[in-house]
Amino acid sequence: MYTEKVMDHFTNPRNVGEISDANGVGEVGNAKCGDIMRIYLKVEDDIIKDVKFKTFGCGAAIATSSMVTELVMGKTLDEALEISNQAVAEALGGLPPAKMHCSNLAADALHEAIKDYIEKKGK
Amino acid sequence: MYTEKVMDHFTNPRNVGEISDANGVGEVGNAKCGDIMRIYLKVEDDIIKDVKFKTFGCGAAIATSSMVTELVMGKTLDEALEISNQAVAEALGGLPPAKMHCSNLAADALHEAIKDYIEKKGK
Amino acid sequence: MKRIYFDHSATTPVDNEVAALMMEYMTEKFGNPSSIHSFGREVKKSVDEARQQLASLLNANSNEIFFTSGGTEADNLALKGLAFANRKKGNHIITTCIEHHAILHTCDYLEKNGFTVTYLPVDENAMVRLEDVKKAITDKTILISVMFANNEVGTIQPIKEIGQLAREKGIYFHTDAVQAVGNYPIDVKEYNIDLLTLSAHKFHGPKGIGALYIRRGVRIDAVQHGGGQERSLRAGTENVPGIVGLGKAAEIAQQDMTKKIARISTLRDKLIKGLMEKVPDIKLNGHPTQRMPGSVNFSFLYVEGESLLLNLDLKGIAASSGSACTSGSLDPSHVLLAMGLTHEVAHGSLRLTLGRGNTEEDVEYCLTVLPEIVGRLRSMSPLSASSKMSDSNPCSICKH
Amino acid sequence: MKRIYFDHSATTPVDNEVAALMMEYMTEKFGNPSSIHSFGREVKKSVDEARQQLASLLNANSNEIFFTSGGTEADNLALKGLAFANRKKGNHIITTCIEHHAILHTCDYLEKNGFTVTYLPVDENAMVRLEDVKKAITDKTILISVMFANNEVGTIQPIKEIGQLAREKGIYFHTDAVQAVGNYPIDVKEYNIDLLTLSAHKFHGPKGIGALYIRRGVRIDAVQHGGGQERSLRAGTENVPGIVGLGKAAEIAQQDMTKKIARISTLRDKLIKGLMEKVPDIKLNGHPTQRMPGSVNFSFLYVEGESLLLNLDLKGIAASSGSACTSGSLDPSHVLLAMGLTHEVAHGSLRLTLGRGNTEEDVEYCLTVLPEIVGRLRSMSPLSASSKMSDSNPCSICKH
Ligand SMILES: Cc1ncc(COP(=O)(O)O)c(C=O)c1O
Ligand SMILES: Cc1ncc(COP(=O)(O)O)c(C=O)c1O
Repeated sequence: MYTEKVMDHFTNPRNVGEISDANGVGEVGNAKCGDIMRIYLKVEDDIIKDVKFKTFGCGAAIATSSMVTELVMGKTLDEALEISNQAVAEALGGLPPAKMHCSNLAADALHEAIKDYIEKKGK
Repeated sequence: MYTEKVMDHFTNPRNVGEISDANGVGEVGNAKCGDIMRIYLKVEDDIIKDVKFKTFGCGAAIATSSMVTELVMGKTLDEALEISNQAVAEALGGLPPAKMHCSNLAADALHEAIKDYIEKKGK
Repeated sequence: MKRIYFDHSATTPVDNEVAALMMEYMTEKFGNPSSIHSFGREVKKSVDEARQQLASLLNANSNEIFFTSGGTEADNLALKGLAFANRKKGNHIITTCIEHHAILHTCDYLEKNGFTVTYLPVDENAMVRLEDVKKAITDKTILISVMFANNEVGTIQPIKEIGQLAREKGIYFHTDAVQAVGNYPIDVKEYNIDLLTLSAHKFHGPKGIGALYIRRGVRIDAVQHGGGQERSLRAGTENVPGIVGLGKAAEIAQQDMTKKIARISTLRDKLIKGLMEKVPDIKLNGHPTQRMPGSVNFSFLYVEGESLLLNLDLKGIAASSGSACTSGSLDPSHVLLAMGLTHEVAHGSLRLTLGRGNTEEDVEYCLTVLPEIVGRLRSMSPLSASSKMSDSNPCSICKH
Repeated sequence: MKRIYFDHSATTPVDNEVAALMMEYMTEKFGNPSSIHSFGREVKKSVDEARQQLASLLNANSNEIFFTSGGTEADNLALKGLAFANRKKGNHIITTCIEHHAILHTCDYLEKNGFTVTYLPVDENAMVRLEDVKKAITDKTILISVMFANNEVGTIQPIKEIGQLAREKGIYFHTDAVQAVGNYPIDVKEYNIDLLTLSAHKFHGPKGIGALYIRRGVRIDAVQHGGGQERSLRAGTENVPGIVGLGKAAEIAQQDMTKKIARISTLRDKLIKGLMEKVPDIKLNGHPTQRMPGSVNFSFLYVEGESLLLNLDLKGIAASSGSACTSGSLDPSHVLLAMGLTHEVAHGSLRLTLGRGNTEEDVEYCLTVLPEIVGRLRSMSPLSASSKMSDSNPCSICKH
């Protein structure tokens, strides 16, 4: 069902947890699908210095959350904004078709977190 | 499917053949069912001295033909007329339900043969 | 690695004795029972014997048993066959919100073909209320279909009482007893059952074979057309190995059933008690006492079922879940929603169904690994006792 | 006693390799392919492999294969599924007088539900005429269903030509290839086939499993409702042992098929020639050359089929007959009547169908005992060359 990479990220998820002094937090997902993803960012000089996640969801939701944190760690915000859900799925070697629309929202959560950071900064 | 008695009469039919100087011959059956039975009688003093049959038909048709000849050999015509298809089936230990209406006509053929004898005699 | 099978509601291993018998009917006694030669006659006899074995399990007569390709086909045959045969008497059917899709989707089909279907709600234990059945009856009602035991939460319905009510009102009563037959005692006469669905693979018989019990005198239309097999009610060359396998499985099921039920119930209760003690924030789904001997179903708040399932699988335990992710659909289990669970809680459900082969050690092993898994998943979850866990959740089926 | 099986059109023994594989999927790899744990995943993979093995036998794609419980179910699904899905396009179906009852009785059902069916006649060799197909087409025609090879007399129809005609006219084409698949080469693409029915037990696979090939792009309605199995076209827990057995049987059938056909055809021709030489007043039924490799069917004038059959059975030879007595019906084989045989001649028919396990010795033994049996039965028959053998015989099906 899942690729080896998905199972690796599912069983050993990277960057799980919260950042107490996060300056950007994003959450997406809905209860219908059974997936809720929250991303915490610590941004300094437009660079993602730290990122963590908390996810309620299936194997794909956890693996995509983990993967997206690995992909953006140390990246600039512009680079991070270019990462799509599709790209996350590809980095995992693909997801089952049924999981593509619903449990593959980690990039959206990341974008929400960046938006949150930008909004907070603007104030 | 068939009782042992049916199989016995089917594999070793009694009184197969024709009687060249028969004084009563009866035939019943129809092609739809695939059964045609012909009974030959040699009657003397209202007693069945000899009886033979020829049958085109299934196992039940052959066995009932054989059985009816055994049942009437040496009987008076009145006694013979009392033998029904049902009685023949019973003498064989029963027949499968599907065979009761169609392949169990040997007594009818016998009665036709007796009728033929009586008609011929009457002339 | 240790492999523990806790998914007996999904399917069960075929009993060795059953499988050995089936082998014989594949390679040696391979005739077609419609053939009149010796190869055919020998298997026809065996088919008749299997019919008798199964009838005996249900306290039915062997001429009331009709073999089908499984539970789904038997459900289709029961509902469509009875509905179309009684079209002139009425067009109303009563069933429940928590039936298997084999019933619900057949009802969809019947609704598109001139019938009206009432889907009864259930209480928080997934129990149908006799009162609701009574109220739903109209003078157009021809059939009531209520499952014997639910496949997700194990709740056993008041079949005898519903059957009696139906009998009094002159309405036919069908029960989908796929989960119960072979695992729980059933007496079709005592329970006033007119039609009953069963499936062999749920009680250590083979997949691809089931049966419909039809009480003598109840007339239904055939659904699958062709040769005159099964007294013209179900055409198609008989699946002889499947049929003799089903017969043998029925015979084995009947042996010491009470003992087997007692043993499995003890394991079930140990697992339930252990989990309640070791894991906070969990909710037992299904009736506390009126439940199938092997059935355990919990909602683990704040976590999602599929990830529970996968983690258990990595530890060698096979289980099942009512989460949408498991089924590939958008909504979680219609059964859990009908019981009033929120989507989030329903998504966190885990079904562990015990069977004949399970041991105390299996239960203990599960009690070691499962709490740890739940803890780990909760530590990654954004949800907790303090976060809001609510959504509106009308039963997606009852919206009909 | 010697036992010779000459009834391969009725059913065949399961190949030992196939049966051994099935055993494994009953007791060890017993999971439900819908389950996401390891027990489920391992069998899902095997089901996919079996689909590929079967697709390869037909030159189809594996996603064009839908497993059913047998040939009868696949015939029902093909005809009903296609008819109801295309109701808006038209309501006319064309088939033949010599189809299996799985097709004919499904057509009866469709006629009662708003469809019109034309039953094509056949010539004296049981061959459908392309001209007749052409003439039967109307602007309401949505489906043509013609069997690949007849189960009673073995005649192989001009499937490729009918398929091409249907394709040109934009009409769907189904063929019931239950007798042919696994025993005769079929290429669904070359033959322009849209839907094809097959059944495992006719080519050394298990009973209770079959499949419908549906060309990609052809849409049909489901007939059996329930879970989402077989991409929602055929609900019900997959018969995994049956499916892997069917896959394996397909793989084995494909190996050296040409050689096997040549060997069996040689035995068949030896039997035909031997009987013609040894028994007077017999008539070969079916096409002299366009016939299935193992198919022998004779009418023995003046005798009845069941009594031939029983006598052969007593000598250890299993055969079959088109006589009414064999089937428990009133009329003899509708196929033989459609070919123009009189009732009496049809009643005297005997079918001997050869298969993989038969040998020269089997044929020789049959050539020793059968002439003797015919002679003995003829000596008891009131019919003979001099007696009239005639009755009117319109095809009882074409009277529709
Ligand atoms: C309650 C219930 N009904 C019907 C079915 C369908 O039975 P089968 O899988 O034999 O088609 C199942 C199992 O899948 C079930 O649990
Ligand atoms: C031509 C034909 N079609 C359909 C069937 C029905 O197949 P099954 O016995 O698998 O239901 C058969 C065999 O019985 C057959 O010979």
